[in-house]
Amino acid sequence: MKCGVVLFPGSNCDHDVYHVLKHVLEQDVVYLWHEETTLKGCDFIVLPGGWSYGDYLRGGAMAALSPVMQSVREHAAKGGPVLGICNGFQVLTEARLLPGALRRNRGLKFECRDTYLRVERNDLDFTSCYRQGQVLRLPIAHGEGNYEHFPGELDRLEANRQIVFRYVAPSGEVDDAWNFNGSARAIAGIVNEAGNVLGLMPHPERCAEEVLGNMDGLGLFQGLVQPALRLVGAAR
Amino acid sequence: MTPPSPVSPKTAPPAAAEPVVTEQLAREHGLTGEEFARLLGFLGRNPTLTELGITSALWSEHCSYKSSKVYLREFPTSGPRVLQGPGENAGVVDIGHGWVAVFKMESHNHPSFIEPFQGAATGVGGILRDIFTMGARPIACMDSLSFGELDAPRMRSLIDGVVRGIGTYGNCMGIPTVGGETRFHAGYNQNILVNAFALGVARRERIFKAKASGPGNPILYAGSRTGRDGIHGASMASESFDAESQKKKPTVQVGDPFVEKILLEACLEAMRSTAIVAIQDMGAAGLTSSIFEMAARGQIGFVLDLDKVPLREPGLSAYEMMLSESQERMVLVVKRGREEEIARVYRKWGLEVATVGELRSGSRAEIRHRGKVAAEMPIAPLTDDAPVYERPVAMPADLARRQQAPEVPEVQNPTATLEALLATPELASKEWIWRQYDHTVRTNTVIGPGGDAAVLRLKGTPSGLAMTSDVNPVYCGLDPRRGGMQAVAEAVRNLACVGAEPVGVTDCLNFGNPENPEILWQFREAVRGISEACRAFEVPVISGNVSLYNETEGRSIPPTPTVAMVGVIDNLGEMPVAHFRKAGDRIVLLGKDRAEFGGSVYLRLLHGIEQGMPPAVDLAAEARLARLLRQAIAGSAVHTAHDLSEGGLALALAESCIGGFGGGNEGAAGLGARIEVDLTPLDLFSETQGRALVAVAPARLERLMRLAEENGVPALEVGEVGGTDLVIAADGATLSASVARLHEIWSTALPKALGF
Amino acid sequence: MRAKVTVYPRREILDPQGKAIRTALQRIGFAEVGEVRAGKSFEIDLGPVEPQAAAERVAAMCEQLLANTVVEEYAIEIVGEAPAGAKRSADEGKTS
Amino acid sequence: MRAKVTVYPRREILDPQGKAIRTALQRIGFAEVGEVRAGKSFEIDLGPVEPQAAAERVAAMCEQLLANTVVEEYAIEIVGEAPAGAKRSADEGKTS
Ligand SMILES: Nc1ncnc2c1ncn2[C@@H]1O[C@H](COP(=O)(O)OP(=O)(O)O)[C@@H](O)[C@H]1O
Ligand SMILES: [Mg+2]
Repeated sequence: MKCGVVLFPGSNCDHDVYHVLKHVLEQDVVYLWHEETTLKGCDFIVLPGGWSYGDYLRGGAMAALSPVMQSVREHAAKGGPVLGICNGFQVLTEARLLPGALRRNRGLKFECRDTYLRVERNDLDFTSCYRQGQVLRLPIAHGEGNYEHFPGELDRLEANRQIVFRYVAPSGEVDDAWNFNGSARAIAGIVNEAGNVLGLMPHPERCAEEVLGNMDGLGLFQGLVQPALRLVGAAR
Repeated sequence: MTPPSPVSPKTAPPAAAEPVVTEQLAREHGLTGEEFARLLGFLGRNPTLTELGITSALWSEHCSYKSSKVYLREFPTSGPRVLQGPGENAGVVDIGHGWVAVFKMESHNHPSFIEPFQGAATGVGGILRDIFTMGARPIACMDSLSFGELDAPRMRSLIDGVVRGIGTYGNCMGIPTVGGETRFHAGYNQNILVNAFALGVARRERIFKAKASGPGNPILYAGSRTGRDGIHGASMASESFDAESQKKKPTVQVGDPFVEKILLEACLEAMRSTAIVAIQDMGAAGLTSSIFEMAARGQIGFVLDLDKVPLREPGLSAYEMMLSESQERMVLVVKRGREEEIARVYRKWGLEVATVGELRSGSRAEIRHRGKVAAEMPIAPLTDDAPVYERPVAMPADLARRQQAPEVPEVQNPTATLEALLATPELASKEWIWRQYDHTVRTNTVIGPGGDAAVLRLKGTPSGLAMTSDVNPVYCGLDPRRGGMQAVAEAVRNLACVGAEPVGVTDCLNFGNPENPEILWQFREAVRGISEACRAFEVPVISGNVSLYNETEGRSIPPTPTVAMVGVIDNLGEMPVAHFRKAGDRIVLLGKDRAEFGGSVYLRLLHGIEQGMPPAVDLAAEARLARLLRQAIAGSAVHTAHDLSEGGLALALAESCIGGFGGGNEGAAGLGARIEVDLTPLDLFSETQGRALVAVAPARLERLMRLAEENGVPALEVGEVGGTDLVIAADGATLSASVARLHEIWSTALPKALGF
Repeated sequence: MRAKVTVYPRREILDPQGKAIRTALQRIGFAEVGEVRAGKSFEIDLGPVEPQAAAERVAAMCEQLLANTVVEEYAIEIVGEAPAGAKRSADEGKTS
Repeated sequence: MRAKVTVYPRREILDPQGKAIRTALQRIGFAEVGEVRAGKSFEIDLGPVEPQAAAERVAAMCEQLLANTVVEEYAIEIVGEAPAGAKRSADEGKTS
């Protein structure tokens, strides 16, 4: 599968995602410069983390307006898979490809730490290598990851099963003490209604290799690029 | 550009509206009478204001090292792995597999005290530029922070600002901050220290230098525009003649990490071409130091046309442009005719680039502005032949008294004593700080903050890099030589605890006023201690930085020679951690206690006594311990390794129990230990050096003991990992506490004390 | 013309920063402080342009970039050329 | 009384945010945009108090907490009780 990693000035997790796709999963990967107007025939688009354009106004606000995002929009409209990680998630919300907004962490401080995520649904390609309800350990590193939306809209997300990952305690229970950025409904990651655009704040690419002591993030990429590995009998 | 016709120095006219330079004005610029005479001497005329500014910058302690040079020569700076020692933007060592590590540490103390957020941020920005200037991609930062007492004026906001500044800059750049140190001591109430370390990696053959060469080669300027940032002399000197300038306060340098990030990418991309002859970042004293130093290294002259320099606001004088410390700027020397090839790269990244001058044969600098010659000077007398002083030194008058062995109060209740120590900001968890630093970006972090040394894997190789930063200013204050040795020894120990072999040292020597003989004595002794230890461990000093005049109202900081050491792990096997991992593991204490309390945290934090000789440093024994640890870990026989430092055995055991608390791992509920030692309750807090704790599976115990014997390291099995309590049975009293409680005290103490 | 824009979190949305500042102000002795809203402000030079047209352009800037209308609301004020000199003291401030 | 406070970087000091926003606005077609300054704004409820006294209190808040006067300057406006209703459109905005 041909993968494209979008590169905005200020992206800084681009190499990390590229490394996992290229050297861990041995996929065909290219970088897509923010001024590109095509996706070079990529099937799978990743918006990596970082501080695109400095993120001076709001995370992702300026990147959402860059030329390449027009192509990403069209790709998504055609049902092509798009994954936004951290700043990439912010870009997707600012571009209105995903609902809601990511605001400053509850504690108003940057938080770098491991979090525990519960897989709320594994009937998406993205999560097809995880078990329903499986608890993953994924690191976060952000200052603006506090997911916000209006109560009514949050209810809609629940109803549409658009909430894919929630921050939980290691036991798997939702627990405010483990929701470090204060996200509404402990939301760590959501998907669009069509199910092909996923955004999450934690960093799967940072825990996809044995040497780093944690492989929990690898499945998220495998689900897309290695369909053979999808769990059989997953509730789909 | 076409070089303007040379003018003879005699006829160099002072730019309009500039004051005539007098000895008085020179003194306000920090030049002594002799230094001013020296300037007049080689100039053969009165300097222009710009020339005075340039001279004051290049002859400043910061640029010239005039008080410290003679002592720094004592450092061992060479070795089989060293590709570049001190003298370039950063040092370079070979780390195998065709890779080199490029690293350096630098201080940003004064700016951080004025404006903590920007001061610390631009400190990180500066050290990162030093690294990528060499052609290396930065992959890790560390920060060594020295703060005053929390209740000292402004201290809490200083701490908050510094930590946010370091975090914001590194996080935005996407470079993990993987380690550091934080201390609190009244000696820093009016002079905090912010020392930033950065490390980059590059292919062996892709290293760039800042040595200008090739007459006629153009000089390029790339990055942010020049503003009136950080020009202190400027406003001072201007007021006398410029009504406008009354308003111009010396302005704080503001960092733009986003620009630095694209500058980093643009530089690394430009460096793939063969058009770059030399490249240098603009740090302290901006254009002046960068261009003069490049020219001096290449023993070549240059002409600079300031009208070509991109400005942020109109109307900067030549003086201001030459001294501006605007951030995120680079100077390049490019092969003639290939400017565009390089410029195109910077423009692609959205950066400004301009040709601002060119190299010229000869040895003189000519700086033109608005059609006039603002400066025309020989380069060597300002750089290589700058003044060097051998100032008087004197052992502090009160030293003998302070070194007298103090009365050491007995420990009544070891549990209470341990809990009291864990509750001090000094020894409590620094998590509140390093949580604000992205320490996992770039996906190399195998061990991040919280252990003895940070460990990064080296992508594409089986190897890893380890790094640590250490110094104990209290020890240094009581005996700077021993303190210097101890800093190096602890660094070696911290690296050994992750199985790493030291390959190089960078240092940041923070001291008071060198014109005070007692301070300079401290400096000399500390440097000798570091040199002696580095020789013993065969670790070269490959870069460093000196920060003097850390003094307020005659009160100097404690001598603080920060030592940052980098090590290599040939094969990243199963890594040990500093905390207990498995119930049933056998705990072995390596090294022997000698009941040493001089400068200990027990005396200082619990009894207000800062007296006595600091613990002795047996370099040979330390070397044996380090070798043993490396051998044991290489055989991946070790689950836990943690060295003993401040607070001695009790603290080390507590840290090893607490470390695994929380999360989903086995230690989640707190993994305790049962210990039995033939020590008094007081001895549990002795800070004898050369010791470490190791925990291994029972089956591996015998091998460990045999290795210890072979290496001549005293080893004693002292207990077993397990349970939810830490229980230490000592002579006459037992220390006993639940890990949960210890963790609660240790992890909440700092945020509580800060009130955040 | 110049535009002064302020952007605030919409009232239905939590404003943790405003809450934090209120607490901090009260802790350092400003007990009278009630609700605090924390937002952003921008001053934008627009060159020569009619006030009405200017307001429309700036509204577009807000919709497209300056504000995230999902969670933020904005207010625009168009002012004349008078350069907004540094205002340091309360008194001067009031006159603005 | 309520206070409206705006805090901006001092003019001679680099304003990376303003610079970035200006570039972004121009890139998305607002070519007319000149200098942009980016700052913070606060709305503070003060309860019943004399305007003059209010202004002095708020100036103190700025000096102590809201602004970092080493790098920032602030301006204060004291307004009456009228609740600042949500302002979404440019026109309403202008009337504020
Ligand atoms: N300012 C800081 N930045 C990052 N990490 C820090 C900082 N201060 C302390 N730490 C981390 O806390 C741990 C304990 O620090 P320290 O007590 O100095 O270790 P040691 O005594 O082994 O040298 C270290 O692993 C260090 O990485
Ligand atoms: Mg240690």
